[in-house]
Amino acid sequence: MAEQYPILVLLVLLFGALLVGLAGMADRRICFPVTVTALALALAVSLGILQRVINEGVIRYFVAGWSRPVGIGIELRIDTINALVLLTITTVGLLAAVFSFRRVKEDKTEKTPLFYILYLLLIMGLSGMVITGDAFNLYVLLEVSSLTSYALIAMGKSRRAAVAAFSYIIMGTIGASFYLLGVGYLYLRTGTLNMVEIHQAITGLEGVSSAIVVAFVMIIVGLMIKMAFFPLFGWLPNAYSYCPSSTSCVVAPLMTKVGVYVMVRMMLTVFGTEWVFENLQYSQWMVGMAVIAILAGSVMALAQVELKKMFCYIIVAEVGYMVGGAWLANHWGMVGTVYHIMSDAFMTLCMFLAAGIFLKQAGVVRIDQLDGMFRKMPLTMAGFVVGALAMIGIPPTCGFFSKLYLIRGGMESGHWGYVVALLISSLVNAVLFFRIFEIAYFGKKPVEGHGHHADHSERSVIKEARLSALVPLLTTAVIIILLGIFNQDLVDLIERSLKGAEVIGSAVLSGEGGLG
Amino acid sequence: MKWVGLIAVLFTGGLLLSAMDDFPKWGDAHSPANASPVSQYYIEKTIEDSGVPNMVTAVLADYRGYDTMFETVVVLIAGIAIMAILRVMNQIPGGARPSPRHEIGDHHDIIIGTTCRLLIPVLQLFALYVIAHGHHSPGGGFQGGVILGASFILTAIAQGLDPALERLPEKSYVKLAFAGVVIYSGFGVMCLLLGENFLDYGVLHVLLPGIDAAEARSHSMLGVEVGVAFTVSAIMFAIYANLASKGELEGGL
Amino acid sequence: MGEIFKQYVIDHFNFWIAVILMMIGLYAMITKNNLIKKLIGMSIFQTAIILFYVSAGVKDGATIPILEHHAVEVEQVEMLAAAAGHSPSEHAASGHESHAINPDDYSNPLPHVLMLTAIVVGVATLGVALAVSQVIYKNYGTLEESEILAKIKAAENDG
Amino acid sequence: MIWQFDIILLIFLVVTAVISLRVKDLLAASMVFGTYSFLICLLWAGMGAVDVAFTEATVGAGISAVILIATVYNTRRDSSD
Amino acid sequence: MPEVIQTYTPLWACLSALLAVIPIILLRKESFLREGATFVAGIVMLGFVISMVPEVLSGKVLECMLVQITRDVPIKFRVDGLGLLFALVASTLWIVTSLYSVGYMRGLKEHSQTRFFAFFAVSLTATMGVAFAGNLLTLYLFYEILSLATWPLVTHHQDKEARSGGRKYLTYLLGTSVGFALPALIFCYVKASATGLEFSTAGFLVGSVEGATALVLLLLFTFGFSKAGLMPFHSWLPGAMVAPTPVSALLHAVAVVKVGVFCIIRVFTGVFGLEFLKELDIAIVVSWIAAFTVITSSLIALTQDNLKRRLAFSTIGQLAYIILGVSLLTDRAVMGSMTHIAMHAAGKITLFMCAGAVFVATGKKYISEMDGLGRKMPFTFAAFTIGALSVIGLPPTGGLISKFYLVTGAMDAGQPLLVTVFLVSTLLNAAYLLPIAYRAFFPKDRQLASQPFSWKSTAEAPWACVVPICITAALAIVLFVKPQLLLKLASLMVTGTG
Repeated sequence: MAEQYPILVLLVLLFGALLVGLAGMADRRICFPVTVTALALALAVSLGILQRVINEGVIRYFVAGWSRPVGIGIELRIDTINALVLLTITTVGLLAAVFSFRRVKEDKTEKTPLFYILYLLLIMGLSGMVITGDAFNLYVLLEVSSLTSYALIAMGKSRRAAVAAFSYIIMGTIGASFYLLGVGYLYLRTGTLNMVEIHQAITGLEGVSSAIVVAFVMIIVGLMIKMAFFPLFGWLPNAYSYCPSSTSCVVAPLMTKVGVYVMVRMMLTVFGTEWVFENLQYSQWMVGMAVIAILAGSVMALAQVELKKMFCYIIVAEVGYMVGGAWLANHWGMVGTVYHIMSDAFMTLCMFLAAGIFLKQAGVVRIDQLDGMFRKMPLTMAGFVVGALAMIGIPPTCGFFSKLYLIRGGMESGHWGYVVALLISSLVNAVLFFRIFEIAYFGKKPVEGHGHHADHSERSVIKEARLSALVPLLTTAVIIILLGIFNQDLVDLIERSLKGAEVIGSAVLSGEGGLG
Repeated sequence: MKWVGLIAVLFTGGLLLSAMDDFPKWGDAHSPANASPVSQYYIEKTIEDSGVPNMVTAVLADYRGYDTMFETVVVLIAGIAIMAILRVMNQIPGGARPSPRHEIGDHHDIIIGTTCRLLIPVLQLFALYVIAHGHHSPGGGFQGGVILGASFILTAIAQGLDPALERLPEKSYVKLAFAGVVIYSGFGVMCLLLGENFLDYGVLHVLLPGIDAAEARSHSMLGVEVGVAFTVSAIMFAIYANLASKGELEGGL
Repeated sequence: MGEIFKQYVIDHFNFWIAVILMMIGLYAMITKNNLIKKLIGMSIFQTAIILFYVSAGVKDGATIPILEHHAVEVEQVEMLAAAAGHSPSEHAASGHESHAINPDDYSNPLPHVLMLTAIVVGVATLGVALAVSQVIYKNYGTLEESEILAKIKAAENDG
Repeated sequence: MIWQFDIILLIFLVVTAVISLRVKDLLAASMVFGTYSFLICLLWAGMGAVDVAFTEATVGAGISAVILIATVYNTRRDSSD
Repeated sequence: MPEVIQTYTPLWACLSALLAVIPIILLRKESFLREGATFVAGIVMLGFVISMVPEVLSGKVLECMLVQITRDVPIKFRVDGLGLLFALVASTLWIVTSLYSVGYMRGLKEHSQTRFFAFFAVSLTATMGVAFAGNLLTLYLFYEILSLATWPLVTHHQDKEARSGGRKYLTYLLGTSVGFALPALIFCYVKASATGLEFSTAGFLVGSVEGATALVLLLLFTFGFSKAGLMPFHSWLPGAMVAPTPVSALLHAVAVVKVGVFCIIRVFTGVFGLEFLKELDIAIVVSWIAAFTVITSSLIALTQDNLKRRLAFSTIGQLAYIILGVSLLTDRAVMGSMTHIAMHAAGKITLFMCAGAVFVATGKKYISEMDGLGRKMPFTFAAFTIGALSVIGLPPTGGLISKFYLVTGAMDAGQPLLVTVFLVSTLLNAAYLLPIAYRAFFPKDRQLASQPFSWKSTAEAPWACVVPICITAALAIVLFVKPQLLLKLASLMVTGTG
């Protein structure tokens, strides 16, 4: 069975969705267990995939058995980078699904099964995007995940959810179409859709083909819209803050990160880092834009009064981290980017889970409504604090190490502006989160003077979150710390793929120094 | 906004056109895309592999069947998404909703009603033909499914949404849509269970005595197309029904 | 000059039209005020991309990618012969050159397949977007972007 | 493929696209968009992409136009641009 | 290279405080048991620390690998003379402070005592972690944990003043550590990751940096560890005095600020290495910044009427002594710096606890209100006098010894101007500390002065407050009589066996 793992991840999720659709429509109670079971199975399988990749190297799975000549069928291709991202996706999916438990219980709506169907298909789409080795298949799965996320966002109760979803649809479609167009240019010039084959064809071409360059630009711009890179991020804050909590918990951590992953995949596997960094001298520009993205995201985050909006702008800044890291054109930048994809997914998940809990338990939308939260819900705040510390970059959380590697990459390649931007953004995050801590710690009406016996009294109506919300939050917090502590193992795994001679074969990323 | 848009569009267009000199001549049979081993393989080996003359169908349902499965899923998602966004679920607990029943043809033009009554069976028959004959002529699950869905939409337009929904109620079309994807992925899973890769139909010949792998592929493609047609027809109708009635599934246009 | 014009435009005029349509669609998507207009623009944009792909698969003098009947028969005769006498692998090895099917005679089927998917994706997106715009109309009573934004602003100032 | 026919089609294509975006009546815009879809489907049929043309004829000219009209019917017919 | 012993003792010393958090939270309803847990943990911790003394004295180094967190740089503990010296100071004073805080907190019926004790224990864990940190990364890790864990302590009162004090506290500490120390750390990581960033007498940066880069790096570190209160990043310290006095005492006389200077000493001795710094000839910049801080803060201290604020500025000055000492790079000056950590700790904690005791007993905060209080609280003010002598550096207190080393070290360095700085500031110290003690015993007010002293009219703070004060005052004297252990530990670091 082990050789079927790649397809099993998707099938488990697909059949979960189908089961919810066929049986869950009749009895809403089975939706949640089916969803969680499917996601847990997917998580188990993706663990199995990681295990196999570690033991055997790159997994190539030819759907329908069409393996020769490469490219007539569709290939699923998994190296350690996708295996890790896949694991991240399924884990985040499972945790956010557990968080959505109360949706079934409390929202007495007929739409619960629809929500879970879309949810499972979203995770399936994202997983499929990550493991596929075919450029067009990636587009189809991109649309699977986009359509589901449009719907999930539009399901929000807020009046503005629909408007946000509409602009997301427009921007998302432009992004996906640009990607499709880029793939079209690639296909026209290389005659294949298989990523590895495209790479071989590109390296076989003499000189720099302008069609390939245009293809690259279109694909990257399309992905930038999808990942909300700086000038193209306008759709993100509204879309992620007006959707239901259970949606934002899965969409916010995953969508942008998968976008970044696809960009990395394009740079590594499809175009090849040598081609990207040596033939195209875009590195300076892209890092410069990333610097602007980081600073702009941070500054705009400072200006927000709404919790979720603030997190959204932090995401914009974090995307800047990752894009900048990938374009540093050296080993540590790329390692940092891939590592940050994982750590940022969990940090964002932590933030949005906490925001969801605050909203549910206390109706908190704005930051200043968080007063006294440490006393009212200590466990939630504990989880939130861990996530916030990771965002700031305090060791031993994963946020520290991703910054460490990214800054190392920046220093080695001499992009000092990027280094400074990262540090400024860390400081801004520190300001942002300590503002929240302060409000949550002190409360609006401070306890004046000494001798106040408030230890066990004063339990207001706001209570600690339920178990179904706390468990994912605290698990996420633990994962954030574990990712930090075991970062070396992760980096080893990432490096294994970066050094994989088969596709990259480049001195650029193999760790023997950058391009200088 | 207009100027920003214009500049962005002109920039994009200029970028796209800038690569024209690098393109193979239009209609060049030896361009990289057309002369690639992949596309030549499709043209040369389709018959050998599955005996299906329509290469598009073969590529769609067999070589790149994985894409097509997700395409079906996309259609399913569209339907589910529209229901999730738009559907107004105002069921009165414990009782059937009081719906103003329309008589068939009620306040609709008699000429249209009659024409449709004549046209719809033909349309549906043609849809089935398109689905079934996709191996040999243009057509297949998508086209047939859309035509089938269109026949229901025609019913709804000609006679009102309620009569159409009586023929194909919401519960049924949702089930139908899911059944389509189940059929498609079910073929894939059967291949898995028989020990081959997902969607490797060739192995299914062990289930059907008296045929070889190529024929098994051909038949499986037909099965898969039927699944696609189920989903597509159901969802096309679902989209129309929801959009035409603002999600209330009553009244309609 | 004429040579360059030929090289850039005449040889690729389908691509030119595709790009022009794309620009029209994209411009409408970005600048139109009415949501339905944006969606029509989106559909035009998508069909233009499809046109681009389909153009990529065109071969001069080739026919539709459905094997002609005689070719099928030749093929089947060969296969029967193979089944009778030779092993399939032998057939594959020997029969390759003598194939009745010439790839140049048929359009490239792959872009067609890809674009079937793209059309379906397009209509799915359109459907979802239309549903969303109906919800917007229900909430705000208009489909003009500027009016919606004004109403949002007004609501924000009230609250 | 007859190139004159091709050119005429392509010109009409651009014209219908522009009209459907310029006309202020959304119902008319939807109808013209249906025409556009039909024209482009003819073009594809001419290029040998029969399956694509078939699909576009059913989906683009059929379903897309119908659901656009359904939405226009349920919302407002006039637009500012 | 010194002999290395692998042992988990430093880990246990660290964990003994951390694990105490669990019983503290579980026993929150039983206040006696809760505080008992704190004591037990403190004694256990001290036991572990003392158990390491003989081996370190014999010139060995204890190491404890925790986790290989990045390829070259692990999280590890490494106990040498300096670390052990600091750990000894911190763990001894923790016990004393725990006792004191029981009296203080109960005396004032403070709220949220469980939280207080829990975070106190966490802070101690972090302090131990800093003391035993084997490399720069570990040091930074525990440094940050300490900043965060002390924030709830600083803002304990949760009122407006605490809010602004706490905000200032975190802004300065986190701002500088993320803004300065982190880039410096990463720069080291980039330049010298092969060395594992491990502290060694030679310094792991040897040969990796030069010229202006080295100076920038040194300054980034010096200002980055702003717990040391070097100007211009000092103003969090007076601000943080809003904390309950035990916090001020332990954390702002002992743990937090001393962690700051400890880190800077580590940077000088372990990261750059004294020899390498001499070669680079850049430390003099730091010397002058420190000298400026010494004089300025002493002058500011003179003007303060709030006792705790005056002590806070005094602390800033004394911390700058330590930095000044180490930046002189001569053996005796560095030894003086290290011993001054302990000497100043003993003296200053006495002073702070006295201030707290006065507040508990009389509610007075301002020096101008303390006329004649010595008659009411003789033990407290006797201890205050001893503490003041120690901070000034007069016999019979330990302060003399470290100051002696510092001054002679400055002479060795051939910096007569800096010697003058030491001497002038000593005078200033005397000027702002001694009058307090003097007026407490000999008030200006005739009426107060003419009252005969009687034991019956004394009104000391609760015994749990007074006893620790006496202990620390005694400690200051003991350190004068028997400074050998500290000197030995400090000399291990400068003679190259550490």
